[in-house]
Amino acid sequence: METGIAISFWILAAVMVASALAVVWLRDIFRAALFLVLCFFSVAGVFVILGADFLAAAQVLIYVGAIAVLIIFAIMLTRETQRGSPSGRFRFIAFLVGLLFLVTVTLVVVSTDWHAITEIPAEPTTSSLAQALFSGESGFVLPFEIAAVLLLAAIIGAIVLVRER
Amino acid sequence: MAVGLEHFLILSAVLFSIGLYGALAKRNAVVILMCIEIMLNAVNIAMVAFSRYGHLLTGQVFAIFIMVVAAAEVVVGLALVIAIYRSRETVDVERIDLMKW
Amino acid sequence: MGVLEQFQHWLLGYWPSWAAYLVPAIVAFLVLSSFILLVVMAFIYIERRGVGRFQVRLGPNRAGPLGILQPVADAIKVLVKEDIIPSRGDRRIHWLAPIIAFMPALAIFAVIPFGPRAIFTDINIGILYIIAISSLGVIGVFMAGWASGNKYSLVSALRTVAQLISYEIPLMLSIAGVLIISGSLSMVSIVEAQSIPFILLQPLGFLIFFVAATAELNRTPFDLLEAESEIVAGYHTEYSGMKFSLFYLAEYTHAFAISAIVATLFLSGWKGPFLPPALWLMIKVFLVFIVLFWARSTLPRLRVDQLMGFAWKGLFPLALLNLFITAAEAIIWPGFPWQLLILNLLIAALLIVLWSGLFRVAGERVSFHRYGRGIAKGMALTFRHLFRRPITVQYPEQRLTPAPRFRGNLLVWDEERCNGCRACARACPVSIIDIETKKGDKGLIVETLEIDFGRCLFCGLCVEACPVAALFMSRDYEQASYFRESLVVKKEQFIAAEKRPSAYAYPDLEAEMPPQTLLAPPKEKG
Amino acid sequence: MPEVALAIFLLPIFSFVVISLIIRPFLNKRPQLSWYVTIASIGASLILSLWMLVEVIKAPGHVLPMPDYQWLVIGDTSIHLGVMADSLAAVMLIVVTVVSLVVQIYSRGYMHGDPGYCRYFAFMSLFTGSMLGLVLADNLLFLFVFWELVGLCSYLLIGFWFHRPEAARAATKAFIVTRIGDFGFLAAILFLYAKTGTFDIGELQHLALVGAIGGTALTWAAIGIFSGAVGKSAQFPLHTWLPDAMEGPTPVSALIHAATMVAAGVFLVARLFPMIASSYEAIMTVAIIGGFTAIFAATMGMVMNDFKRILAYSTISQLGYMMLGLGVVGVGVARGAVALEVGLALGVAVGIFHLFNHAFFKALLFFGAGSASHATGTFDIREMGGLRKAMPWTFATFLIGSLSIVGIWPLAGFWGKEQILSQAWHYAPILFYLAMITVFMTAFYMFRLLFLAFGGEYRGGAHVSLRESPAVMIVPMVLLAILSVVSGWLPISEFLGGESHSFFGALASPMAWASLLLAALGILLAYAIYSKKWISAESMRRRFAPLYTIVSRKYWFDELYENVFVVRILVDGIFALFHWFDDHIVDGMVNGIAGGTIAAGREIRRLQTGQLQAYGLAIFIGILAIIAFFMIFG
Amino acid sequence: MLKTEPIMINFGPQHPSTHGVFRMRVTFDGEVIVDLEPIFGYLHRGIEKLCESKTYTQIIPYTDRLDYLASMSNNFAYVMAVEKLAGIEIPERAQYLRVIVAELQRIASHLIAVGGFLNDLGAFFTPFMYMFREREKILDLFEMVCGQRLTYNYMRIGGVSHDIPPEFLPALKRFVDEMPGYIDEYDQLLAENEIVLARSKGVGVLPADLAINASASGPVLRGSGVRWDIRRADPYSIYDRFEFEIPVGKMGDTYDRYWVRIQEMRQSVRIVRQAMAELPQGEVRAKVPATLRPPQGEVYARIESPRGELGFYLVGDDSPHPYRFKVRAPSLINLTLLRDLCIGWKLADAIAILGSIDIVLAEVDR
Repeated sequence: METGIAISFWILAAVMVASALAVVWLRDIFRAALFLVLCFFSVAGVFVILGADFLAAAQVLIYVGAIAVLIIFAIMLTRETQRGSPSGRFRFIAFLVGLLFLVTVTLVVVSTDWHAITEIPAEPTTSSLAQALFSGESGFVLPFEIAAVLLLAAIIGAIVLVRER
Repeated sequence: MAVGLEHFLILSAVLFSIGLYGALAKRNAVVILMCIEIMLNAVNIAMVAFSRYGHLLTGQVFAIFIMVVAAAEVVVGLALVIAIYRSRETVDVERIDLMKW
Repeated sequence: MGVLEQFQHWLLGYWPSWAAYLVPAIVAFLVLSSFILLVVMAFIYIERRGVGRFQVRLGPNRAGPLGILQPVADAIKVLVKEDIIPSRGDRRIHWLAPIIAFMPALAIFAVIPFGPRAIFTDINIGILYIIAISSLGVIGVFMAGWASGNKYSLVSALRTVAQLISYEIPLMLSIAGVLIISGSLSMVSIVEAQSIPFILLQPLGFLIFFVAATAELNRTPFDLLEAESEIVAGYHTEYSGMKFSLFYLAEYTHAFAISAIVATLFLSGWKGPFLPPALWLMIKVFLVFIVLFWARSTLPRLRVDQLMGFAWKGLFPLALLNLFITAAEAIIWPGFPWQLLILNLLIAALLIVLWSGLFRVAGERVSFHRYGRGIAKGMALTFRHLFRRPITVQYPEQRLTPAPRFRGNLLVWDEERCNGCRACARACPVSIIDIETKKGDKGLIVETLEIDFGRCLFCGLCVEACPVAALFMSRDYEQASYFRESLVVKKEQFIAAEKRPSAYAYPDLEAEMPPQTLLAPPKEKG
Repeated sequence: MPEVALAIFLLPIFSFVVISLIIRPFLNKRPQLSWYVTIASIGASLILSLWMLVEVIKAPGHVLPMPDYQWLVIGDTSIHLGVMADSLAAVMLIVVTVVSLVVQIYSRGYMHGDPGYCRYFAFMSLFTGSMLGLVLADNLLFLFVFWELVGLCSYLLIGFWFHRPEAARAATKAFIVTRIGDFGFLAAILFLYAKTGTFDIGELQHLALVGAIGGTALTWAAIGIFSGAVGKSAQFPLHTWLPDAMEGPTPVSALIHAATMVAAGVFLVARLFPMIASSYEAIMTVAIIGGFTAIFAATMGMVMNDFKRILAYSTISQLGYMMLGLGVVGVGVARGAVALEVGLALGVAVGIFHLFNHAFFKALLFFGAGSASHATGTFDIREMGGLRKAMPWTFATFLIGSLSIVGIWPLAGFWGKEQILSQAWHYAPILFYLAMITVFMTAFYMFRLLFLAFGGEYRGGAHVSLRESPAVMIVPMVLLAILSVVSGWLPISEFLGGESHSFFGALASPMAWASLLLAALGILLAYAIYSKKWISAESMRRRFAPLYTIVSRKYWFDELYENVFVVRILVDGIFALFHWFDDHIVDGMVNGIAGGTIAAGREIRRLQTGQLQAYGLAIFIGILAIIAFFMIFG
Repeated sequence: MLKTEPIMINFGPQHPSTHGVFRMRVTFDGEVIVDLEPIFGYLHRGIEKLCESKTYTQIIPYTDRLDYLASMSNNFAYVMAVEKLAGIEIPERAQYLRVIVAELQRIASHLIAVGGFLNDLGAFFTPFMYMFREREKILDLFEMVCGQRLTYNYMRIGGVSHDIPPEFLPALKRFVDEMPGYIDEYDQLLAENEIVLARSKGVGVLPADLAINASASGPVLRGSGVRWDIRRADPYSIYDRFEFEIPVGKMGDTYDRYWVRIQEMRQSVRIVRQAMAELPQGEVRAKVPATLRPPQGEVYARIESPRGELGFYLVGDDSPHPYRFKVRAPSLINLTLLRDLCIGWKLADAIAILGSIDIVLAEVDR
């Protein structure tokens, strides 16, 4: 079981990083969007490895089903006349900042010991997640409601913005 | 060798920095939004990794809320991009710079 | 614990762990996919025959006994066809699109329980997995629309995606209703929870799911995709050959998947009195599919904006209401006793009446104001037609005898009687008859007679004009040839032709002519 | 008895109220009513004063005990006001009421037909009321109120014909100059109140004598009070307003600028004499200023050509004499040459006695001037002449007045002046010599005026018909003439506590002879120059040209005050400074701040490039910096 | 602002949903039709010029090919015109036969029109197939009578070419008895079908005044509520003997036109039933000289064809060939309304409206 997880982790990680780079590197936006979908899929795969199956399904449903579609819609609606997505003036500085950020974070990660518990949590997460979300006192009911209101506001905002007068 | 918490954190860091580079370097607004999505996903991975290696479900709950916020953010972001495209016929971020002195 | 897991555990003992998991999985996958393909073939055949029968016609019966091999014939035809790749489009995405479109339909079967333990993998987020995967099809449609590079397929791809997305929401909400009752996401537990099939407990939920599912499949009232009257053939205009067949296959596999889901969610899956569970499932699946193409053959197509309006203003609110009602019932009667059945039916009827009252179509409130009775009557009529004898005949084998006076397409010339008077030539409106005569001993002898049947109107005026009844219309109607010249019939051919004159212009001949085969022969009594 | 005292000064004020609130607005068609009301009220006051005089004479020590009433209670301090009915007050009452009554009678003729008739008599009665109040007040604050009221009335009456710009300007000038003096007076009052906690004159005198108030403090208070007197009596530094005050109608000048108001200053010094005398420096300044003002004003009087201005300078000179009288006696007391009690009474007697006499003959002279201008239509003596024949009564009364002021023996002027001279001789010999020269000058300019106005031929425009003034003006002149002669003989000096002297004994002292000789010399010189013209005025003027120009330009004091003080120092100096300060410092600061922010804003906004990614970059660089910081410093 | 310029799409001659070779140049603004320009003429064969060189009898087959879905009424109108020009009286039996055949032809034509219209709404051929079944029965009858199923060439100047065979009447009787049942079936299938109503109710409304001004005729005119049927307004041949109503629509929208056609089928069955009952015996064809030479003059005869007022204008000049042969084609005139009806609607509606106007390109292009 261990080696299985390790192998699949490395594969998924490789795919994810490769697709992320593709999204950033490619000139043709539509292909970039497709690679983004691939990246979302590999993230869902990682969630499965981490035992968060409900989250994996939710990830596929929300990101691939909704957000990727939305992005593709946006690409279609704002059909770019000049080709694809050239990189702007801050290429080098941004690359530098990204690299620096990566180095610092890895340093931090490596240096602190996380005293992580390694054995695999067995039971499926759906019911326990629901418990966490909705149970009375310790639950996250209020944030849940606020998230709902946030979504409502976002939707109405978007409609008003995009509605043709 | 076995896959520890560090692996996931480093993976999410790599992903985050790629997204960061994209968001800061790219000129097309839609690609910027895509890169922001990648950054949010990176954070999600880290959250779920913490919940798995810390045996505490709050990580996943946070991941869900991050997803909600990400969705809302994309919706409004894209609405803005389309509205800008309609009025100024461009999504090149460098040419959308009216908010200056 | 599905059969597959048991097999894997058993195998663990012998092979290395990764092999023990991987090989059975692949084998099971192959078995499952081939089974699916077979069923899909059956679906295609049933649909074509069924629709034919609904339309009082025979339907394909040429290929193989009763036309069973028709889908195979189609497959072969499609495979043989040349596979066009549009130059302006994006080649790789064009190639990838059908696979992405086909993959989700196939992936759904991983969690469909064919029996209590006959399930590929019983993951506990079964139905959520299905919804997630089904929302993938959208990406495939986008890729197809985009990659084919032509304006119309892009616009229709956008329209189809809009339709898929707006119907995905009522689909999910109606499933939520079922989940509240079953209490778990896993498909197997849903089926076990169905002591009373959920179609009875959740009538409104079932209705919404079914209508949304037909929209997902792009069929009947919502088949805006290949609406001939609109943008040609939608996003797969540029596809041909193998890629088009993949799309076609994807559509039917998705139909099979949806009917399987309907069966498991609402018709209590494999449960049935005595037949083996898998058979029960397949029976229910076929039943659902029949209803699908039954609707397809009766209902006309909704316009794009009505379609969208129906989704957002019709199904979505109803699904929400259904969810609230089920939630309320879950709190008040946690055990879901069977009496709920009546209550739910009542509520469903009430809701449909109320909600359809809101609908208004240009002018007075017409559609649905009589809560869909019109559609039901239409469906009943087509159903009745199932039991009527098809009026089409197997042409080459069965031939219809034309009427005695039938004006066939070649003339019958009686050389003896003809006196070369050229009356027929004069009478012909398009003057295609040219006769040369030379003086013979007792009158004119027809030397050459050429009639250009390429331009003949078969009006029969020449026959009427012939004073000596030397010219007859013939009774056969199969004269066809590849070259125009061959249509010019010379004298010798007339003489040589096998004469089957018709009784046109000669009423007296009608008696001995064979009677006309009438579609509706007069009743014997008079 | 207290009601009588109050009534004396309330009656004229009541008449003012009646005139201004009832007659002026409603009965303006019959203005004479206001004259009758004024005459009635002042007449009543005169009778009551006389009755009070009799009471005071009978009262032991010439002081009537008077109750005081509570006026103001502010917090824990309460201010009581009452009336001092002593000999000094009684004498002053008599002077004021008599002269005022005579002036009102004279004014009826003078002001006949003037549109502001009621307004004139209202102000006159208000003035008389407040003058009487001033005299009777026993409380410094109460006195100061009447002091200001009197100043106000002088302003209103000088500027009576306010449509004439010179009158308006003269009124304001008078008001401001007296104000400067009053400022010192008020400061002194408050200073004294701060020191002693009371305003009552009696208590203050007692404390001053006992020495409760510190030496220098007392000196400063005394000088403050004296400055009020200098302002009001037009002494040396603040004298410029009186000659210009002649713009007002002549009866006003007669009453206010001859007899009463200007005398208020001398009365004040007399009233507070014990306190002032107890400080040597203060009394010395009084004496010096008095002596100097006398000779100073006299020199200017010699060169004036305007009838009333000559009389104005003569008034200043005579007031200088009174101050001198008070001053020298005070010096004697301060030096201890005289016993305290006797000295104090003597000083008051000397000063007030001359004031008493001066009031009558100066009013008379002004009446003469009034009737002369009434006839000739002008005040310029060079255009007069030969009025002797046309206006015999006016000439006669004027001659008596002149003789009296010059100090010829039996007349009133001689007695007062002689006492002052003898005291001056005793205590301040230098001032005595100045005084003697002033006697000569007084005689010279009075008779110059007499010969120029009444002697020789009429030099005015031909068309004016010279006629004697009407009876209503002549009768008061005759009355005053009589008083000018008789007032000297009254035992006022003894009544006030001074030395008594016999009628003929005075001639015995060589002092008297010297002054008489000098007076005769002055008259002879004037006779020579202006009547007989033996010496031509022109040649005299040429010979003493520089001296003449200095004096005729009134020592440039007016220019000094207007140009130097007002314009150069105040306007260009201090105010300019303020102006500069306001412009540059205060505004500077405000504008400076605004300008600074705008400049800063222009620079900083360059940071906002409008590029979203630039901002993103900045944020992340910041985050990296923070992380690095924590990494390094743990 | 980003101005979205309207796209112009060509619904070319070979588009599946246009009835024959007819092209529409449609300009869209988004979904809504802004302008529509019908282009026809692809099927122009110059029949009118051609017939000027033909004898009057030879012209009859050409009239079959004018409106090939209602050839009988074409013949009927032409033959009436010639008889009127030549002043020929035709026997009673021929009159009745002509009426029976014309009304059957009307039913057949309406069946095709309604079937096509529903197919355009996307009903996937099922109603189309049912209606074709009924049409086959009528074609069998015509085959019985004149030997052809489409181009009948049945009528002759002075009457009809043949008398009806003996088995014609029983078959006709069965058809006439069953037909109302089938029409009820169509109503059950379609009249209240919500989706049909949604697609056709209130779509492409043709106001009555516009219809009259555009001189529309037939079901298109009656759909807008104008009660104008030549059989009743200007009764030709023996139509005045039968009594039948003229169905009229209320709103003048696509649905009303469909409803009018269905009701007309019922009325035609009534007429055929009455004609069958009164069918007299006797001659079917008057004596007419072989080469007819109608006198000089002009004539205009019109009948109520399934698509509207079909008129023939003939100018005779004593010669066997007509000097001028002009056809007043109702489809062409109804087609001119297409543009006004479609503007403001969507593409799918335009197809439905075209179906409801029911044009036959052969008649339009001639």
